[in-house]
Amino acid sequence: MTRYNAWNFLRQAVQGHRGWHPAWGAAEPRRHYEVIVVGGGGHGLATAYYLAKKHGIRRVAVLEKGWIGGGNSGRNTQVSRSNYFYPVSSSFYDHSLKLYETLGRELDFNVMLSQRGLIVLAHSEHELELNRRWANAIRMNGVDSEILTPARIGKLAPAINLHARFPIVGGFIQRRAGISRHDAVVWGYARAASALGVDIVQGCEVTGFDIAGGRVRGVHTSRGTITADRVVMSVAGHASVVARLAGLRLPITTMALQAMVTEPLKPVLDVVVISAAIHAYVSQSDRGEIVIGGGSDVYNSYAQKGGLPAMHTTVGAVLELFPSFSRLRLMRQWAGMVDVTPDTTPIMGLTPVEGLYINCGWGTGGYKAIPAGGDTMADTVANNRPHPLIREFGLDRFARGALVDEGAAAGVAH
Amino acid sequence: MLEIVGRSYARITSWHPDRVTVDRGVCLANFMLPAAVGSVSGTSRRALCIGPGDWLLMARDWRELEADGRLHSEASEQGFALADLSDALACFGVRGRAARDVLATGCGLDLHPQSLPPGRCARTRLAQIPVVIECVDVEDELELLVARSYARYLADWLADAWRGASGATR
Amino acid sequence: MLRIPCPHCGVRDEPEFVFGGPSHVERPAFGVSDLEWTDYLFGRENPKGVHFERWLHEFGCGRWFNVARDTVTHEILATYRMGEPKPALPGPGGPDALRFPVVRGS
Amino acid sequence: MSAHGPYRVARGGDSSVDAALRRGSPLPFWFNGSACTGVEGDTLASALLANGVRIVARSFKFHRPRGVFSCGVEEPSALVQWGEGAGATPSVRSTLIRLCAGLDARVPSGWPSLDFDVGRVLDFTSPLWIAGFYNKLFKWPGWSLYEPVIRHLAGFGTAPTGADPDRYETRHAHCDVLIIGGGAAGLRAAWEAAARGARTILVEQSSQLGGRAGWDGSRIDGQPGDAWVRGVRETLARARDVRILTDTFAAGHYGHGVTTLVESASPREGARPAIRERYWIVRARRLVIATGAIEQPLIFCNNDRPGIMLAGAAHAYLRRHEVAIGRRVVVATNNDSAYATARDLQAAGVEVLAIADSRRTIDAAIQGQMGKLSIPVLTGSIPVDSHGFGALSGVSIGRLSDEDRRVDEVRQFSCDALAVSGGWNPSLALFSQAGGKLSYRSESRALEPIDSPKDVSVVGAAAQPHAGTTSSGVTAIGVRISPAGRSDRQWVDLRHDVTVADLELAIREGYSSIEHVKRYTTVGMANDQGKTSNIAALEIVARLRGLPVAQLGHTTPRPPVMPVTLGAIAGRAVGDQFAPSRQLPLHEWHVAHGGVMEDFGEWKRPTVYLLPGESRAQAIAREARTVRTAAGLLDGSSLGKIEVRGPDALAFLDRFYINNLTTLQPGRVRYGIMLRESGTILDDGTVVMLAPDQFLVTTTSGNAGRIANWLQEWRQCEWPQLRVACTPVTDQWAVLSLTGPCAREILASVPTDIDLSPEAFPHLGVREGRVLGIPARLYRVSFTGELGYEINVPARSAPAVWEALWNAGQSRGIQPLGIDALMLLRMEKGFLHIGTDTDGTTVPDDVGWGNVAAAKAADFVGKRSLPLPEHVRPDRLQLVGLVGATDLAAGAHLRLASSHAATDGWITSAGRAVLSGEPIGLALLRGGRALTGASVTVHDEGRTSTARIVGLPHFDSRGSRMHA
Ligand SMILES: Cc1cc2nc3c(=O)[nH]c(=O)nc-3n(C[C@H](O)[C@H](O)[C@H](O)COP(=O)(O)OP(=O)(O)OC[C@H]3O[C@@H](n4cnc5c(N)ncnc54)[C@H](O)[C@@H]3O)c2cc1C
Ligand SMILES: NC(=O)c1ccc[n+]([C@@H]2O[C@H](COP(=O)([O-])OP(=O)(O)OC[C@H]3O[C@@H](n4cnc5c(N)ncnc54)[C@H](O)[C@@H]3O)[C@@H](O)[C@H]2O)c1
Ligand SMILES: Cc1cc2nc3c(=O)[nH]c(=O)nc-3n(C[C@H](O)[C@H](O)[C@H](O)COP(=O)(O)O)c2cc1C
Ligand SMILES: [Zn+2]
Repeated sequence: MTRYNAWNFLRQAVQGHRGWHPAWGAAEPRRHYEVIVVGGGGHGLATAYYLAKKHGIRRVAVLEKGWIGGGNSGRNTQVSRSNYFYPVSSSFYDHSLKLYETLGRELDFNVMLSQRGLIVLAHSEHELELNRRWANAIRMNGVDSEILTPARIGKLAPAINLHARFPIVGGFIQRRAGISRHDAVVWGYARAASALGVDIVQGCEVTGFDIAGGRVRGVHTSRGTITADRVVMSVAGHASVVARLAGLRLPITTMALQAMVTEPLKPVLDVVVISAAIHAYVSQSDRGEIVIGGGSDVYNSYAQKGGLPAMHTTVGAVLELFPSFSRLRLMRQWAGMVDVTPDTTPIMGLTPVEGLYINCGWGTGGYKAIPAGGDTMADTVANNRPHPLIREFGLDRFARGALVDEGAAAGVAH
Repeated sequence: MLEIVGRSYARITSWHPDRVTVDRGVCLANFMLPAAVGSVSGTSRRALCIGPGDWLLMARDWRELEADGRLHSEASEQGFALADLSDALACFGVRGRAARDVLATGCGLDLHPQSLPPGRCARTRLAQIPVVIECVDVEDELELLVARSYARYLADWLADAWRGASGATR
Repeated sequence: MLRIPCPHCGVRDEPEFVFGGPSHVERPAFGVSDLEWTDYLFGRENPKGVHFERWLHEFGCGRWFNVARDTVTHEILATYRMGEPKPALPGPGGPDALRFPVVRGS
Repeated sequence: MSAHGPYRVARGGDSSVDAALRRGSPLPFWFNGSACTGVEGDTLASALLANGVRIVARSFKFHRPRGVFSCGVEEPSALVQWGEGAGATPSVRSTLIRLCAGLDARVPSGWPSLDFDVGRVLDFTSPLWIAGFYNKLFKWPGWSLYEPVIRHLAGFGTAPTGADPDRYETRHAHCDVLIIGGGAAGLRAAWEAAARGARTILVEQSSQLGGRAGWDGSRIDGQPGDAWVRGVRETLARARDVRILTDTFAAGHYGHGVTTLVESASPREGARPAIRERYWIVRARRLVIATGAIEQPLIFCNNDRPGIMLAGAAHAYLRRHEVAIGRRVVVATNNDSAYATARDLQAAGVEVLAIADSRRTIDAAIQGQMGKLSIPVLTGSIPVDSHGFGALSGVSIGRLSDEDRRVDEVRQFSCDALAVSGGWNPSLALFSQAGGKLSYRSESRALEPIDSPKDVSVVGAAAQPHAGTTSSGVTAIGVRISPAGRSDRQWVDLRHDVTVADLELAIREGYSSIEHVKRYTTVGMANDQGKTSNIAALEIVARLRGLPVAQLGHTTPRPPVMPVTLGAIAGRAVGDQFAPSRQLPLHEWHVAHGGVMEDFGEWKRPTVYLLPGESRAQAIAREARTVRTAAGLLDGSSLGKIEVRGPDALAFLDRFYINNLTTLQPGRVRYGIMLRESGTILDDGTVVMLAPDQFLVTTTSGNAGRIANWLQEWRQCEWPQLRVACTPVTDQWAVLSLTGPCAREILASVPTDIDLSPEAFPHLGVREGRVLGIPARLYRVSFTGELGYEINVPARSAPAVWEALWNAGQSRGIQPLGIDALMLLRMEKGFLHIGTDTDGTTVPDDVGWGNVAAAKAADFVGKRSLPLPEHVRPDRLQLVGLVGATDLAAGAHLRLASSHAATDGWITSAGRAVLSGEPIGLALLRGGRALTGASVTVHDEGRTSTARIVGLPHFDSRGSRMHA
């Protein structure tokens, strides 16, 4: 692997960039692996990477039915934050953000993490109190947060309209939060995993599991049967479909969540802005598009396209916050299939089938969790017990009623 | 656009599970309650079917509506809940050739006279709020019934919509 | 945008309706185990294909009713009143997809 | 040539040209600060070409000079910005701007000037800006160092600086047939639909119907194209239920027959249009796609120079605007369509030096025609390079050999324009969004429709891109990519400056799926969404991977087809109309008396009434004190109210509340709590029993609609056998809440037939009667802890009753009560506020209602969830009272002395005790009920203080005041 640095880059530039190697090997699946990871999204690839890197398990394959990153990891709005309400969430997501902070160098791939700060807006006194509760919770969890007056918000985001139909009465900021480049995260993990010997098999759909005596023995795929000692399901929107192949019924609803971008412009917005009350979040990408997200369509959908009403609500909300964006033009809209749990907290860990592990339920907010998701899943698989950070995220919590209801507590989930 | 004031309204809802969908019309205190959702019976004292087993009644005043208490007694005898909504609803008349076009700036219902001819009504969504639209006597005459607390919002919305109707894009 | 044929009002736009989740889910008797009860609360079929679900025509007749919808194409294969049985649907992705043996996770 | 620009030609070709042009009315305009003149009917692009302005833009990465490349939506280069301040509009395609006098267009790139841009140095370091360079670089010391520079270099144009001065509107529509595209094919479809009497809408994005047939000189049904178009237009204008929308483009298809359109006003000098853009949402039974095709470029070295233009565009500028794209022109093509361009240019007096055609054989008739015009045809030839520092000064044409893999025999032509045609690709984005499938066909080198969904059809050039132009015999389209020259100088995506070398690198590095290629190189991701680059990219990637093109699939043509103004999408739902608002029956009174009206969901409610010179905190304290000492009057009309009637009404309601309702008597009211099935608290409110079969349920203001739906859901779906009807009556009844020790005296001094004595009308009693002669329902309930009456009167009578109470109360010190003071009073009394003292995880026991729920034998919604292990843990968060050493703030967190947890709970409500001024609050605290008397540390924004845990309520624990 040629390292990515200025020296190598210049050398290549002089030679017309002809000497670069494939970022990841194009692999034909082998007959057997120690671990098979189903799903080549960020979580699956990161799991494979950490298995190889931290646990020395290198006979690992990532099976992706399409192209890696073609799921939600390649279609999200790139927001990373760790301002969660409950300590169990907060410590997990802050672990993730910390991994993000050094990820570019760790993977030798610039993921363009931009810790530009993220503001959560409050539109009423009541919401402000909830924000204060939330912001204080974050601090108690050892994560940075700062309550803002409307004037401060106006300074940080001059284009914002404080006197909207639902006026902005305050908010809070997590300064370490921000955005990074989603495709780069996917490719960076793939390249680093591949360099450690992981097979990345694209165009390989898992169609069934080989389960005998309550233990997983392998998977059936569109490219034949592959045996494995352990299997991780990391398929986000398809979690219910794939889990059902193993006889499991999940507490998951798959919905379409859309996002959109305007035509690119010169910098006008230097922070990420979220309004939970009117369902919109906005940032500007490094290429200059205004990246807009909102609420999901609230019914089951595997369509990978969003509905018109949700788009209208979102655009309306963005213009309430930023009236000067009215003359900008929408360039593209798309959607992903998000795997929503009843408590908006992920499902990670062991399953009733021995050797089969699950990582799903990220809903609208699992991009920020990719490094920690991969790290803790790899550890869980290697040691066959949940990593301490994800003990509360197990599938078994539902039967106990032990929900970690971030949505109910904080009212936001991205 | 004008607000029509002074009328009395009531809502009649069947509490019978088997009558939730009433197949034939019902007669209460001389009100013919039509069975089909969207149909209207009567003229100034009239009944609008807004759902299965669910009607809005209106009349010039409460006495006319109530028919000397007959409505109340006949309703409870036959298994219908009667609620006085005279103070709960506001009514706007929207008239003229542009009426349907004005409403079409905020309502996804098919407002073509074929679909909403005189003597028909529809409960639907206009300007993000629930309304009952009724085409009264002639094609160009529509009435909107809306919860009173929204009246001011809807009046402003309609006024603004009319302003837009006078200016085409070109 | 979904255009949903309400059994009482005819075809209307999606924003007139409220989605109510899967239909034909039976509420278990009070005495069931925690596992069965929480499966009723949280377990979801979430099929890729035909989904039987209920909707409320909030901005219209105020009725809840059933819809059979393909979750991939959003094609609405049937709507029927509350209390009526599931219709038989032709073609792949129909009831077959739901005949899969369901083992509950814990 | 003419005064309207040096490149304006005499009326060219035959007289059938429907030139949009009316000579004689010159229009002065500004381009980048220089004065120019065009004529009516011009687009900005045609006027610039007429004026000989060649360089109209600088490219995104390399700052290379660029010229007008097309004449339509596909334009990748000639984007401008116009307007200033709040009215600024970035990234407008100059090919779509209808010229008007005084237009001031600017190109926000190029420094010091567009013609001489120092940024051009980047072009000479182009290998540094290869695809994905940012992934390989800038990791040290950190991206944050480089990011501002990269951000600054990227992007194009500047955002407006204020609220949009223009107005937009939504328009809903329904039809039987919606036809997209007003060319010959679309017109014919509209004509047929109209003849069948169908409700028809025809949409054309340009200002003129007819499409290419309107000007290209073709004949339809034996008539000249433009005459045929006029005829059909007139027929359609007479038809009933046919709507023709020009200047309107179809933006996206959203399933279930729903298509969105954007109709634009034409710009007029000075004046703002009444509506700038109208956003149509059309529901159509049938969709006809007649969107035509978009011409594709040829790929060769330096194929991006100003002066190189699509041949069809060159033809259109000539025939529609009487503008020649140059004086000495070379034409290069891989299909028949460009020959008409050559022919008409020649006829207009432009020197056509040669036509290069990448096919080895061409149609004999065309060959003959060109021979007659003495235009040399170089078959089997393709441009390999272009020359010139700024604009084009020459091209090199090479002869293809070795099965198009090499060129030999390169010839130079010195020319000022090159018209290129790489064949036509159908515009099928809408078709694809409507569920249609596309596949690459090698004969046409285009993505063609292969599988139409029912109710969608494709006609005209959109179905068969080359049908109209390929006359006979030769149907295949020749190669469009030159095999010679440096790949890093061959542009694929002009807008994003993506070259063949970028694609090569992507494939070399294993980004081999076309989706990876797109994301790695950003080909097709710019403003034009690859309208002139996606097809070439597919072909190049297929060649590099050694696969048939069709096997690669294609990227997804997402909405919108062309960028849509955000304001148009929002329509009028901005500002006050962003969301509906509801007014209380006494709205005016509140405003007139200093009420600060704030948002509570859709409702506007008075939070506090400010007296002159008073702070908010002072006012709240004053109002609250008045309630404890005299009386306050509150407009509680927004409370949700649902009438529940029928023989089974009581049984029905009993299934929702954790309280046992079966013991409720007529004339009594009871407070109750409702749960979700998961056992968490959904809402609270009162149940009023008016008669054995008649109840009134109240809900919190924000939840009224949700609870009404909730009741209906259970009624209709789960318990259809129950005989009960629910009717929302929130708006019928105003609720005037009179509360305080003087409440009875005040009410008694207003004429009423109700016996108010405590014996006749005790706490939690309900009486119907008359107040001021108005029929009223009175409930003795209290949310403040004081004696209280909720006086329910029909909404229209509310002002009269309110005034009467107000006047009657004057002598006793009555004051209006706002929500904030109410919240303080109820907090002091330990009454719950759902959503403040509870969240989506709170179960009844957490807030002290566990025993009530446990005592109820009958089933109710949520009951089965209460004994789940998690819900009975002793260390759950429990509601307690707090007394602070200093002021407490809602949202502060708590930590117990011995605790290792990050947090042990938080303050849900806080304030100062109304009479004593002591800091008090309510909190959810881990295992809190067992800790009365202990102290906790309070953490708020890094500051800490202490508080003591106390039992509830803080005030009048015996309840004697409200029972008074
Ligand atoms: C519009 C949008 C905006 C979002 N914004 C944010 C945000 O701002 N911040 C944030 O943190 N999160 C955000 N998210 C959520 C985030 O994108 C996801 O939670 C995250 O990407 C999930 O990663 P994953 O690896 O689990 O899933 P994915 O990236 O979806 O990967 C799953 C993969 O599994 C593959 N697969 C499925 N079935 C099979 C099979 N049978 N065999 C083989 N492979 C299979 C799929 O093809 C897919 O590639 C957003 C999501 C969307 C849709
Ligand atoms: N079909 C016929 O009857 C017939 C007969 C003889 C010749 N022809 C020739 O065939 C050729 C093709 O005709 P055609 O009508 O298919 O194509 P065309 O290019 O002439 O017309 C397509 C029209 O669709 C419009 N359009 C494209 N996308 C749009 C969108 N998203 N929204 C709104 N409008 C959009 C374009 O502005 C254009 O006017 C022409 O040269 C014509 O002369 C056709
Ligand atoms: C943060 C972000 C920025 C994007 N910016 C662009 C863009 O500038 N141009 C573009 O065409 N698409 C952009 N996209 C959208 C992608 O083209 C694409 O729509 C998305 O990855 C979903 O894939 P699909 O549309 O092919 O299904 C962006 C996507 C994301 C997540
Ligand atoms: Zn209905």
